[in-house]
Formats: sequence, structure tokens, C-alpha cells
Amino acid sequence: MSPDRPVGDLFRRFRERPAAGRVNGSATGRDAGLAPHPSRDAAPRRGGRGGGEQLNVPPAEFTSYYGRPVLKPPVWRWDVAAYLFTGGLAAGSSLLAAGGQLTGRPALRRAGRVSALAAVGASTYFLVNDLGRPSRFHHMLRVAKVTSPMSVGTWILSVFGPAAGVAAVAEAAPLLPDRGVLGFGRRLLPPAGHAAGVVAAVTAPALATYTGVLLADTAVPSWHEAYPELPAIFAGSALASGAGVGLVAAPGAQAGPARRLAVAGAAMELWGSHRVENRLGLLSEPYTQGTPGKLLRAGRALTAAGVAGALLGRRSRVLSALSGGALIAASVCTRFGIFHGGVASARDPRYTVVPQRERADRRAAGQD
Amino acid sequence: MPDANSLYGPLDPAPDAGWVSAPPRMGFFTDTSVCIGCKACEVACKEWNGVPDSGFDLLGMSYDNTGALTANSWRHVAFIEQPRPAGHRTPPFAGDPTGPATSPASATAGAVTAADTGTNPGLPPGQPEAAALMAAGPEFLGMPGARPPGRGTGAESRTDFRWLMMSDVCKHCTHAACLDVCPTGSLFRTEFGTVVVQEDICNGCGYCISACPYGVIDQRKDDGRAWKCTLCYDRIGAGMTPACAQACPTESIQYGPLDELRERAARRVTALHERGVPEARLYGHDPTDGVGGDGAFFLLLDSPEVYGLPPDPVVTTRDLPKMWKRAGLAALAMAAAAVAAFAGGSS
Amino acid sequence: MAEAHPVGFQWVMEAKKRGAKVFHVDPRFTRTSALADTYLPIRAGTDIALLGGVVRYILENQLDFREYVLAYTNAANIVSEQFADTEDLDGLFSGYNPDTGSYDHASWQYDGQEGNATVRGTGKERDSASGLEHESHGEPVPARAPRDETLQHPRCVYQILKRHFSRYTPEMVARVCGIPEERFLELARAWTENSGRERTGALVYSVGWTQHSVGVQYIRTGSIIQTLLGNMGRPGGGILALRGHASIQGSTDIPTLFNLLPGYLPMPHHADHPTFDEWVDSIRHPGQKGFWGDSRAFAASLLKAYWGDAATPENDFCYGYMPRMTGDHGTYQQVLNMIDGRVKGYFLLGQNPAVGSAHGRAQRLGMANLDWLVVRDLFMIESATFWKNGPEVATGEIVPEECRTEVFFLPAASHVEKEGTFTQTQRLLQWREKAVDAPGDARSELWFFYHLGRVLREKLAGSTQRRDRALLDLAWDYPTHGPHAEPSAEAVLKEINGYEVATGRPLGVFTEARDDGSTAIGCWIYSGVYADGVNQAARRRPRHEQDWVAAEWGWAWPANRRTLYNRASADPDGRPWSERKKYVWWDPDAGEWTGYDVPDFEKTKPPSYRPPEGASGPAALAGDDPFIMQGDGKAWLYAPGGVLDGPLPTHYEPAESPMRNPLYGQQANPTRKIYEHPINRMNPSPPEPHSQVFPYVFTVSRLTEHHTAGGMSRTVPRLAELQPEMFVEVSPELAGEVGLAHLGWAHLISGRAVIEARVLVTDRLTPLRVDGRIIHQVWLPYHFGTEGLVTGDSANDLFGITLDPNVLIQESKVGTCDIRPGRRPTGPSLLDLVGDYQRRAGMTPDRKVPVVTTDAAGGDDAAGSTDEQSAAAHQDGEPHA
Amino acid sequence: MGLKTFIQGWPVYRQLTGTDPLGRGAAAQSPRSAGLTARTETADGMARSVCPYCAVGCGQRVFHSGGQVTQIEGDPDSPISRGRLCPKGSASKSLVTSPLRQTKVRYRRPYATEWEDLDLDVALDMIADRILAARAETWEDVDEQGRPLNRTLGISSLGGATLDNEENYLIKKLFTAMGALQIENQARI
Repeated sequence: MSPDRPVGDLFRRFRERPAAGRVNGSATGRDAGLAPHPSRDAAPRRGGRGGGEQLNVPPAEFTSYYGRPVLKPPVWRWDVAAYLFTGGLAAGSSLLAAGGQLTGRPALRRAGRVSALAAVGASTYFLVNDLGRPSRFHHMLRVAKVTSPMSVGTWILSVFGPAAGVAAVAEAAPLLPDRGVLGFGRRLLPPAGHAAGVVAAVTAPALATYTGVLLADTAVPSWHEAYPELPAIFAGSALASGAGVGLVAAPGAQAGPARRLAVAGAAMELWGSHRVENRLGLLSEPYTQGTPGKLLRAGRALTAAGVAGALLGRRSRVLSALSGGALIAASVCTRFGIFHGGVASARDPRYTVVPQRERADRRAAGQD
Repeated sequence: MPDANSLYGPLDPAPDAGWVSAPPRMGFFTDTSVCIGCKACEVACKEWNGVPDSGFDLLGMSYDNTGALTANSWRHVAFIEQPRPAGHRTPPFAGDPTGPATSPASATAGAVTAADTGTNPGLPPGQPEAAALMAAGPEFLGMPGARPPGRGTGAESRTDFRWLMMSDVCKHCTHAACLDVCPTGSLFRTEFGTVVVQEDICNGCGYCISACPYGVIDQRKDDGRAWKCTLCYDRIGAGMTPACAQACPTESIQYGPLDELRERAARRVTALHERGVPEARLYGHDPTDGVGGDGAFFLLLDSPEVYGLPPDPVVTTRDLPKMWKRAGLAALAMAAAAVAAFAGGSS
Repeated sequence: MAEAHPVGFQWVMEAKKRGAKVFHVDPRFTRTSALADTYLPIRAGTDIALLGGVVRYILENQLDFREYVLAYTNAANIVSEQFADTEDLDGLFSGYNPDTGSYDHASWQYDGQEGNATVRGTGKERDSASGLEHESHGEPVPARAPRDETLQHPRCVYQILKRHFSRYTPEMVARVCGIPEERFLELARAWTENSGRERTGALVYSVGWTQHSVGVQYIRTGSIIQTLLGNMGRPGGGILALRGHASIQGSTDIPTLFNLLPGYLPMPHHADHPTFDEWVDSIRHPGQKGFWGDSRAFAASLLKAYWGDAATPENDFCYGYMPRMTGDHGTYQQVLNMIDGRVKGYFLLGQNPAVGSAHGRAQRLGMANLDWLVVRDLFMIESATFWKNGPEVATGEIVPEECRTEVFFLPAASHVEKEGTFTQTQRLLQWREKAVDAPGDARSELWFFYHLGRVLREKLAGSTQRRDRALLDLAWDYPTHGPHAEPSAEAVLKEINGYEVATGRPLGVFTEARDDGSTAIGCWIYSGVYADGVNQAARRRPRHEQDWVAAEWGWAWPANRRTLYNRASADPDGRPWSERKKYVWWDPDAGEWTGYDVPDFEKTKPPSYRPPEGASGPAALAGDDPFIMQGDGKAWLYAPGGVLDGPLPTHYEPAESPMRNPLYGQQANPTRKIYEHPINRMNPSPPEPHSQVFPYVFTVSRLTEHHTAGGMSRTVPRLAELQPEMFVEVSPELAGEVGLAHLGWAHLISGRAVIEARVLVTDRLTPLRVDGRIIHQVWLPYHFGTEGLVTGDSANDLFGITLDPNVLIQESKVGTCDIRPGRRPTGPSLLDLVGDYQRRAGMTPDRKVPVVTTDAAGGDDAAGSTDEQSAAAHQDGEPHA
Repeated sequence: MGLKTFIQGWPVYRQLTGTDPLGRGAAAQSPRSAGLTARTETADGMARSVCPYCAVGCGQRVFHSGGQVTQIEGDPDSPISRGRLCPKGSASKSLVTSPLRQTKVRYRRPYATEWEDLDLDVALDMIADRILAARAETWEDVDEQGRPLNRTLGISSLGGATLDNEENYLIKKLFTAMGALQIENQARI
């Protein structure tokens, strides 16, 4: 290279080339960095010409070690999100059942008790299935820690689960013969079912709302900052899904409470998700973009539809059932939406660094 | 017995965790200004604790081929190349026929490399823009578009250069969210005030991983359990020094009673400031910070996020009482709604 | 240092804490540079120009430690009027013989001593690497030479030095090394300001310095500076070589080297040493000062240790059994002989030449042409599997079915599975205790060679062949123990230490050696390591229980001295130069030398002692002659003999350089060892044409995470994962010029080989402005090969074979190459690519590498602009990529 | 052991009755954790050794149990290294216990494409025969002027820098006695 020509001239000219697309998250960095000089590129190259383009995109307002996430994104798989739903469903259903039991609406009672058992069963499966060491599930009962929502939840479940179970089994009483040991059972079960149903109903609100704390009590930015709303959203979602069960299962005559529950639940859920999507500033973003955004919007639509259907469809068994289904589906969407929104916020260092940096700078400014 | 500051604020964690007549709290002070990036800490740790390898991948993150703290790397040495002045040192490339710096461009390429660390979530890909800023220096924070000269991202020639190295490790927080959220009591506070996963208890629920504000603890795939630095619980119990600190050739990693380390660190920062290294700062030393101070704290030469550390972490359990209150209210509302639904109305 | 010797670097950090200023000079910004106060990028292979600049700076500004220089060096000695300097002969000294490419040293001698020279320009000393003998002592010189204490005499060493280095100006340093003037001056200023009576400065080099065609002169230049500044023999001073293998110092002291015997006694030469007396006199130089005067006793005791009872004064201690050198029998000569089919069998003992030696292809082809090969190692290494998966198998040059080499792989015992001593880089012997038994067939070398000897002697029992006497008479009865009959390492150490034959009493110090056969000593400089029958090397008194010299940890040769020539830490009258820097001094009351260290001087010889006329040996050393192994007791600024490529260091370009030598007409070291062999084609350098075909400078070195040829690191997951792939570091400027992508692939081409590597584009490398041109340098680690957990091409394959004349060490720290984006071709087309480059560079088989430079017309122009030329060159090469 | 001890061993019980109601420390500690101690404490023995990598000569402590190396770490007593080790030295245990280490003699006969096994004694014997054959074939008694040579240039050796002084001594002694001159090591490289 001759002395008169400035060093790295080609390099500079190359880097001043207009951006030709951005480096995506491709697994290999081979395309990135400095792209080969066209006339000299003898290398078999994978992918298109990446290169110094990154330098041409406006600088992000935050930095991180090689842009890698500061936090470890949650390792929880889909079944935790599913559990959020089934747990809520179990809670809602058991409330419905207890209501039916106390106000003489057998259809609601039966449907509620059965779906409560099914849902709590599913919940247990999901929880165990998500463990890295499922065989050690019982270690959850080693300690009782108020600082650990999961520990609290475990104990709630271990009360709710059996209660819901007994209540559901009690529904089988009529099927038993009226003589002998089984006959004794036939006489004993209904009162036991009553008691159990009440126990389940009493623990149900805790079961439905602790999951909000479960997510909020993490370093995941969009979950933690949403801690005031999450329990409300989940409570509402639980009620709505429970009401959904009622609408599907109960004849119009008995479904009144379910309709009212649906309205109440939907109100809480919609209020809550509206807040998290707007109140959290930067941290609301993950809930409005991508998959989480889609899910939450779908949830809202379904809830609205479900409520409308529930109120207008008094006369129509079909419409009621449909709206019940919509409410249940809405609950599923909401739970998955919230779940994935949080995961997304943990994956992107921006949501960790920017708020903390601003807070630190504010404090620094305050000091001097 | 639990302290008033049990969830937040200055606290001596061991007595709070029920240790009667506990020994002084032990910890690490990692002085990155004398780190030579030899990675002896990574190896010594793995040798002592029998930690598996974390993949043979060239990451292109300077000399960092480990990538991050994972279940299979309990010490991680970060390498950052920056076209920036290094305090008292004369510019390494002054007078050389250099062009613009490549550090930001190379960092962006390194940001998206992948490595099978054998853990979950392991080492997720990063954001090229943030990487470029890490390599160019943190001055751009909050001022998009600004390109002060001498940062090597323009067309001018580079003269300054510095190579930052830092051995990262679990912070053994005073208020350890991982510990508090653990539903099995696998994560526990030792008599030395350190935070340890009990491998015979952990059932891999993964809660601690989402709870850690530093992204330290991680899950081993084929094993399912969560793993992290134990501050060599078995060694310090026998009065020995943790493997990494024992190996460290330049005393970048110092082990001892936390109070002593904090004083030593304060003296070191003053000394560096006097020697014209104004960028020297402590991280995680302050008992009044968001996590009540770290049991393993650092002397850094750039902002924490450049090293992949959160700038102002707050333990999530600080807000736990408020969370339970909210949950309680929600539960009441739920119950009330149910009662109303059945009591009110006729049909 | 932080890269390759991190734990040693802790002491640099200690010094830094106490305010020491650390300078680091390296072609690439390393982990050491990151911690240094000042880093100076330098063009690989130009260190003499830089250090020469410092010498000039010292002399021009009168910054030398004058009292020290006058009293302890040969600065005042007056040199023969026949001497002509490189100043006068454009890069050559007087006495050069172009036919042999070597010097007659007569004209280099001190005034009136011309007849004294032992070296006559036949190249014989070069072939026998006689320079190595001087690891422990100087070339013969008469005890007394004419001196001018005023240093004004035009032919006194001081003035010659001044003239010789006068052209090494800051401008010239910048032109040659690419180090800007002000940066150079910063170094020179700091070095001189921190030396003298009150302060000392240390020079630390890693032995990459020795891997140059002028390697010995690099170190000579360093010692000239340190001597002028009074930094030798004093605490915090000196020149420290950071050697790279656990006992490489020991394997030089007790040499597994062709030209040496234990304790730096020379291996006999057929012409010079036909008889025992001639051999001994060539070592002790009758009439000369210093401890080599006793070498007859050392030599006799060694032979006594070898042949025991058979060795008697009457039969010259079996001197007749000794094999004789006739020339160069070094490892590279051996490899070329292997290729030519002249070597039958080859032992590899914990060594992996297929990766670790220069010109890997020659190494592997040589091994493929043996009758048999014995490899003893911990792991399956490239040198044991070259016939199976070496690069030449891929190119078809080695076909397993046609390769006749019979290979024995014998597993070796590790350092924890045997006991014995390592000698570390500061001559300190440390005994290792055995922890566990070796697994399976793994055995120690001690076991292997003891039993190999036993079997050989059994097979030869009753042989009447003359040649077998040496084996049959060999003293080979070492006590053994254990199920495998492991020989006793301690018994061998006792023999090394030496003992009184009659009583078996271990000797306490080498002065007890006798030449009458009453003592047997395996290595005289190690005498004392087994003093009083105690294994001194096993001493491990904790450091907190002794002073900072820690004399009771291990044992250092000679006589447990930790700092050599430490008499120089006191002034001529025996008083410490300064209170701050006191180390060893004369205690008039006790009438003996005392201090922190074992005085490197006769304990009771007062500073005032003056030798009587005609005294010789130790007795001839005056009380103020600190450099007691030197023929005149002085430190040599000017070497009247002993250094084969000149009495003074001179900058020559590396054997392969893109640059014309800016200092002299002579391009490269005129005495360097060149092998004219079809496989060993050297890239052309200016003024030869076509040097621009290889426009870039490459250098190789170590990574912290790996060890040498990788046999002990690429096989260990803990280390392999930390640096998992072969890579090449390039500057952004070069990346832009050639078109290299960070983490993409590149391949490098030299006249010998093509290798590929992943690219790291980094600001840690910089182009240099050298003599008005821009020079790009690339860096590679040399740890990779085809075996192990992580593999890659071997950087050493790129090098050709050119050796330093003094010690026959190859130039493997700098060469020229071309670098191109993308992966290298595979199979036969790889050879085509090399062939294509050889063709374009005019590297025909019959080409003679010019030793003495004769300016070819247009040579300089041809070397002018590499950029366009190489670009053009690439178009030619395109089809192969 | 009975229900009582079982109950008392139950962390929840200890939470309720002990000093650690939140179950953060004392109550949550498992018996295994309570019994933990450094394996160096329980090792059969400890050998004082020296790092096998570079020439700095760092002190190593080699702990072993049941004939196996269980830990290698820096020797704090050493004035050279003060107990510190670089990554290579720190990896010494992996080096000596590596499953990749060869523990059996391997033999490749001429023109073969694979390794085969060989008995160590047989190998030693075969090598001795080949040495004697090479000597016989390439022995040089005297040079053209009748001056003694006593040597063979048919045998070469490379290595020693990683070996003990005692080993290098025997190597040099034996090779010199058999007239093998071409003995070299890393010091030349």
C-alpha cells in the first residue's frame, strides 16, 4: 500500500456504504462485522452481505455486554402458562359450584365441582411436568415460605385439591347402591361433599390470585412492574372462565349467577389488562407487540363477545354455551399473553437496562 | 429472628436466617483494574466443583468464549475492547497509521453468536446496536445520534485503546430473591451469609432463575436442577479460600470478611482516582442499594451495563408485602363478586 | 508475560503497586499490554533497532552508570586496530568469509591479542552451536588486556560502541520499527531514569526472542543496556528469560542437546578434540581467569560418573568412548536427513514436532520416511498419527498404505506419577513428590531409559565389538523399587550432584571436584543439590518463615545462588551501591562476603585482593571482578569472541521480510544458518524481486489458555473450551484492505504451506508506518493441530527453516505471507496453490538464497508498493480459492 | 429414628419452632449440606509438586484418595507462586485424570492403516533390537583421517524440556554410550 493513500481507505469507504439491511439474530456471526471487499471475496459465504452496517443504524439509548440479555429469561415452558389458566378455572368453577350448592342450583354445582376437579388435576400435572426433577415434586412440602408465592401456592393447592376432589366424588353418590358399605358411603358422601365444596370455595380466591404474585415476584421487568394489576386480572379471568363453565353446562334457568359472574370477571380482567398495557411506559411495550400483543387483544375481544353473548343470549342455550366457550378461551389467551409478554421483556436487555439506568441517573442528579 | 429489614435495606443476613452466633459474613471483592483475563478462576472453579464444560464455540466476543454465567460456568471472565483512553496510560496507537476503530463492528458480530452451553436458558443472542455501544463506550446513553470524537465510531483514526477484563460471579446478595422465592428451601443462606443451592433438594422448578436480578442462576439441561457459585461452601467451611480466589494470579479476586473487603475496596478506588483513573467505581458494595449490598462486589472501570451488569438492581421481594396486599384485595373482590352473583338477582 | 506466564506476572503487579512503570513492546496488544503503563507496537523482528536506539540514547546523553561501567565491564578495553565495524563495511564486520558465511574472529580481539582467536571463520562453530556453551561462561580472553580508563581512546570499547550505535537515532528507530519518536523517547527516558545507584530496572523477555535469525544478538543488546545502566547482578535488575517448559532450563543444564554435555561441557569434536587433554584445554583455556580453570576436574568427574570403575586416569576416563561431532547435528538437520532417508529411528519424548517445530510439513514428511518411530507422551499427539490423519494424507503426499514408518506409542507417566526435579526458569531446582501410580502401561522416562539400557546391555553381553564397550562398561546400576522396578530418582540426583568415589560421600560444592578420578559428578553446576546427603531441591520452608530471597525453598545452581554475579550489587570496595539496593556486601570485621543471597564470589576474598603475576583460574580473579565465569571477570559490552555473528549486535532484517534493511546494505544476518533443500524454500525478501507476493508480516505466539503444541491443553476440556478454534488476528485496516469479516474465514499462504483460520478483526492490532511504507502484521496462535478436543491448522507450518548461527534456533517468530478471505482449498489443489505462489515468487528449486546482499537492480522498487502488486497476485491465485 | 425425629427433621417444624421462621437458612439446611467438608480435608494424602506447564515453577499440592488424584491446587507456601495458578496449572487435575490419556501401548506396523495393541515388554524388546540394528547399519568408527567418531547418525531423539533432570541425565548418558549423537530438545526450538 502506497504511503500517500490513507490506511484503511477501502475499509472506510465500505463502512460508509448505505446500510443494506440489519443483522438478524442469526446463530452465526459470520455475516456480521466487516464484510469482504467485493472484488476480493473468494470465500464461500453463508447468508447475505452483512457488515459494518450496524454502525449506520441510530444508536440504541442503552448498552449491554455484547447486547446479551442481562437477565436469564424464564425457563418455564408453556405448561406454566397453561397452569395459570387451569388454576384459575378450578378456582372459578369451585366458586360456581359452591354457589350452586348453597342456592340450590344442582346443575351449576355439578358442573362446577367436576370442572374444578378436572382443572386442579390438570394444574397438578402441569406443575409437576414443568419441574426439572419431577420426581422431587414432594420437596415443595419441605418448607412453608411466605416469601415464596410458589410455596404458598403449593400449600393452597394441597388444601384446595383434596377438597375439590371430595366435592366432585360426592356427585357420584346417587350412583351407589343404598345397602352395605357402599350404601353407607352413599349416605355419607353428600354432606362430606357439601363441607368439601365450601372449603374449596373458601380457598378458591387465594388459588386464583396468588398466581399474580407468582409472576410479579420475579426480576422479569414487565411482570414485576405489573404487580398491582396481575392479581386482579387473574381473579377476573378466573371468574370469567368459571362463569364460562356455568354457561356451557347449566340450563338457562340456573345460569343467572354465571352471567353476572361473567360480567364481574370480565370487568376486572379488562380493567387490569388495560392498565398494564398503558401504565407501565416502556415496560408496557412487550404486552402490546408481537405474540403477547395478539393474544391479549384476542383475549379482550373474546371476553367482550362472551359477556355480550351471556347477557343477550339468555333465551338461547346455544348462544349461552358459545359465550361460555368464548369466556374460557378469553381466559386462555389472557394468561398466555401475560406470560409471554413477561418472557419477552426479560429477553431484551433494553427493558432491564433503560428503566434502571434512568432511575440511577435520576438519583445521581438528585444527589448533586 | 427476622429483622425489620428482612426484605429490604441494610441487614446482616446470617442471623436473620436463623444462624445463632454466626461467623462474620464472607464475600468476594473483584478488582477488575488488575484483572489480566487469564481465566484461572473459571478453570479452578470447574476443577473444584466438577462443573461440566460449556461448549467449544468461538464466540468472537474478544477473548470471551464462555459468553455468560451459566449453570456450567460459575465464574465468567468478560472481555471488552474499546477505542477509549485507559486512564494514565499513553495512547497505545498514537502516531500509527490507523483508520477507524473496529471494536463496535466486531462486537456486533459477536453479539449474535450462539453457544450450546448445555444449560437453559444459557446464552441467548444479543442486540447488535447495544453491543456496538458497549464497545464504543457508554457515553451515548440517553443521547441518540451523538458521536463524540475519539470514540472510534466515526471516520477519524483511532489512537486510544483499552481492554477491559472482569471476572463475574454470583453476587450473594444481602436480599437474595432466588433464595426467598425457592419453594423447596434448596436455596439457603449459609452461616457465612452466602447463598447456596442444595443439589440434594433442588427439584428444578426454575423460579430462582426468573427471580435473579443479575441473571446469574441457570438450569442444567440434562440434569434439570439450578446451579450457581456456592462461594465454595465446602472449602470455606474448612477454613480454606474459594478455588477461584486461591488461583487468581493478580489478586483481582479477593476473598475475606465483607467488612474488611469493603474498606480495602474504598482505599483502592481512592488510590486509583489519585492515579488519574477517574472512571474507577465500586459496584454492589453499598448496603443501602436495591439488594442490600452484594456479598460479591466489584471495582469497575466503566458503567455496569457495559460488563453485562444491571445498573440499578432492586430485589423483587422488596414489593412482596404490597403484592400480597393486592392479591388479597383481588381475592376479596372475587369472593364478593361470587356472593353478589348468587345473592343478587332472581333468575 | 501476563499471556504466557500469568503467575509470574503477579510480581510485575507488585512492582506496579509500588510505583514501577511497566513498558510492553509487542507486535500485538496482549493481556500484558492491557496492564502495562505504556504499550509500544513494534514491527516483528526489529528489536535490535529499538534496543540499539536505547544504547545510543544512553551513550549520547552520558547516562551510563559510569563507576559500574568502568569497574565491572570491558568498556575501557582497547580493541585491535584490525577491527572494522559494520559502519565501515555496510553491515558486515571485519573477518567475514563469504564462502563459508562466517567470521574469522582474529580482528575482533583486544589490541595485541589477535593471535588469541579460536574461531577462524570456517563455520564449524556455527554447525556445533558453540554459542550455547556460553550459557554459563564467556569465550576465552586473556586475563589482562590494554585499557584506557578515560574511555577516550578511539579504539576503546566505549568509543566503538558509541560509533557502532550512532546511527540508531530515534528517527531511525521510527523508520525501522514503526515506533514513533516520542513513544521511543518515553521508553528510553523511563529506562535510564530508573537505573543507576539508587534504582534498578529489569528487562524481561519471553523466549520468542530467541526464535530469530539474530536471536542471540537480541539478548546481547539487552545485556549491553543493562550493563551500561548497572542493572546486572543487582536486586530488581537483570535480564529475565521467561522460558516455556517446566524443565527446559534443566534440559539445557543437563542437556538432551547434541553439542553439549552436562554442565555446558562441549560434546567432543572429531577435529578439535581427538584427545582428552585437547578437549579439556579447549574448555579451561590455560592461563585464563575464572572458574572454568577447574574444568579438567569437571570433565574427568563427568566421565567417571558415566563409566565408573572402567574410567581411570590411565585411560583418560574412557574419553575414547565419547561420540564425536563433525558438524551440524541439530534437530532441523536431522529432519532434512530423515527426508533424505539417512535416519533409521527417532525418539519423541514429550515433544510434538508435527505442530511445535518450524515447517511442520518437513517434520511430518521426515517422520514418514523413518524405519521406526518411538513416541512417548500422555496423549495421542499429531506426531504419532501423521501417517493416519496428517495434512499430507489429505494432499496425498503421505499414503498410509505406502508409509513404512513403524510407530511405537508408549504412554508416559505424568508429573504426579513420578518423582524428580524440575529446573525452572531462574535455575531453581524443585523436587516433586509422587502422588499416585501411573495408569496401565504408563511409565516414567526414568523407567523406560533405565530398562532400555538394561535390555541393550543384556543383548550385548559378551559382544566383542569395540563399539559396544561404551555400553557394556557404562555405570548403569541404579537401585529400583516397586512392582515395575522403578529406578530411584534420588539415586540419580545423587550421581548428578556428585560423590566421592571411595566413600560415596555426596559433594557439597563443585570446588570439591578432582581430576584424579576420586570424584564422580554427573553435572558439576548442580553440585550441592544433594549436599550432606540431603535432597536440597526438596526443601519447602514456607515463604512466610524466611526472608524475601527465600534461600531455603528448593535449590538454585550454582551453589544455591538466587542472583548471579551478585558481587556486582556492591561497589568495587565491597560497599552496597546504595542502602535501598543492598544485596551482597563485604563485611570487613568478619572478613567475608555477606548479604541476603549466597555471595557469587569466593567468600573470603577481599575487594582489595589483586592476583599475583601469572595466576590463573579462580586465583586470577581480582577482588573486584564480579563476573567470575568470564575469562576476564568482566561483563562484556563488546564480545571479542564467542558470538559468531559479530562482537556487537547489528540490526538485520528477518530472513523473510517485506522491507529493505534501512540501516545497512546487508539485508539479513550474513552468518545465519540456511538449509538449501528442495523442501525448504524461503520467501524472497528485498532487494530480491517478487517479495511483494508475500506482502504481509505474520508472527505467532502463545495464548494463556493453551500450552505449546496443544498436547497438554487441547486435550483438556477445561482449557479447550476457553479457546476452541484456530484464529488469526488482523487489524481493521488490513481487514478492509483484504476484505476479511470478523468471525469469517481466512487462509494464509507462505512458500511452504497454506493454513486457514477464523478471523478476529480487532483494534488490538495496528498497521505500522515503516520507512515511508505501511506494513500490516497479523498474529496467530501456534497451538492447533489435528488431534485433541479442538483442532485447527498449525501456524508453524507456514515457516521455513533458517537458524540463528550461535545456537541453531530457528526463526519462527516472524515471516512473510499473503492472507486471503475464505477457506483454503483441500486435497491436491492445496499444493497447486502453494506451487502457484512459489512460481510467482520465483522460488524455484534451484534458487540460492542470497547470504551476502548484492543490490539487484530495481529491487527496491519491486519492494515499493505491496498493495497493488499483491492484489494483482491474488487475481492469479483466484482459481484456486 | 421414629416419627418424632422425622417430624423434628422436617424444615417446616424447624421453621415453626426454631430461629428461622422464614425458612431461609438454618431451618432449610439439608443434612447433606450440614455434613459438607472440603475433599482435601479427607484426602488420603497430599504430595508437594510443581506445575508441569511453563517454567515459572509454581508450587502445586496434589491431593489423592484411593490412588486417584482428587484435587490439584496452588501451594500457598511457595515463594514463587504464593499459592496461585494460571488456567493451565489450575487444569492439572483434568490433565492427569483425563479419559483421553493413553494408558496402553499402541503399535502401528509398517504400511498399516490402524493401530494395534502390543505388550509393553515386547515393545521394549523390539525397540532395543531396532536400536542395535540401526547402530550396526550406520555405525561410524573413525573419520577419513582415522580420528575416532564412535557414533551413529541413524538414531535421533527429540524431547526433554518437559522431563525431569534425572530423566534427562539417564537419556543423555545412555544415548551417549550407544553413540547416538543426534539428541535434541525444545531448548533448540
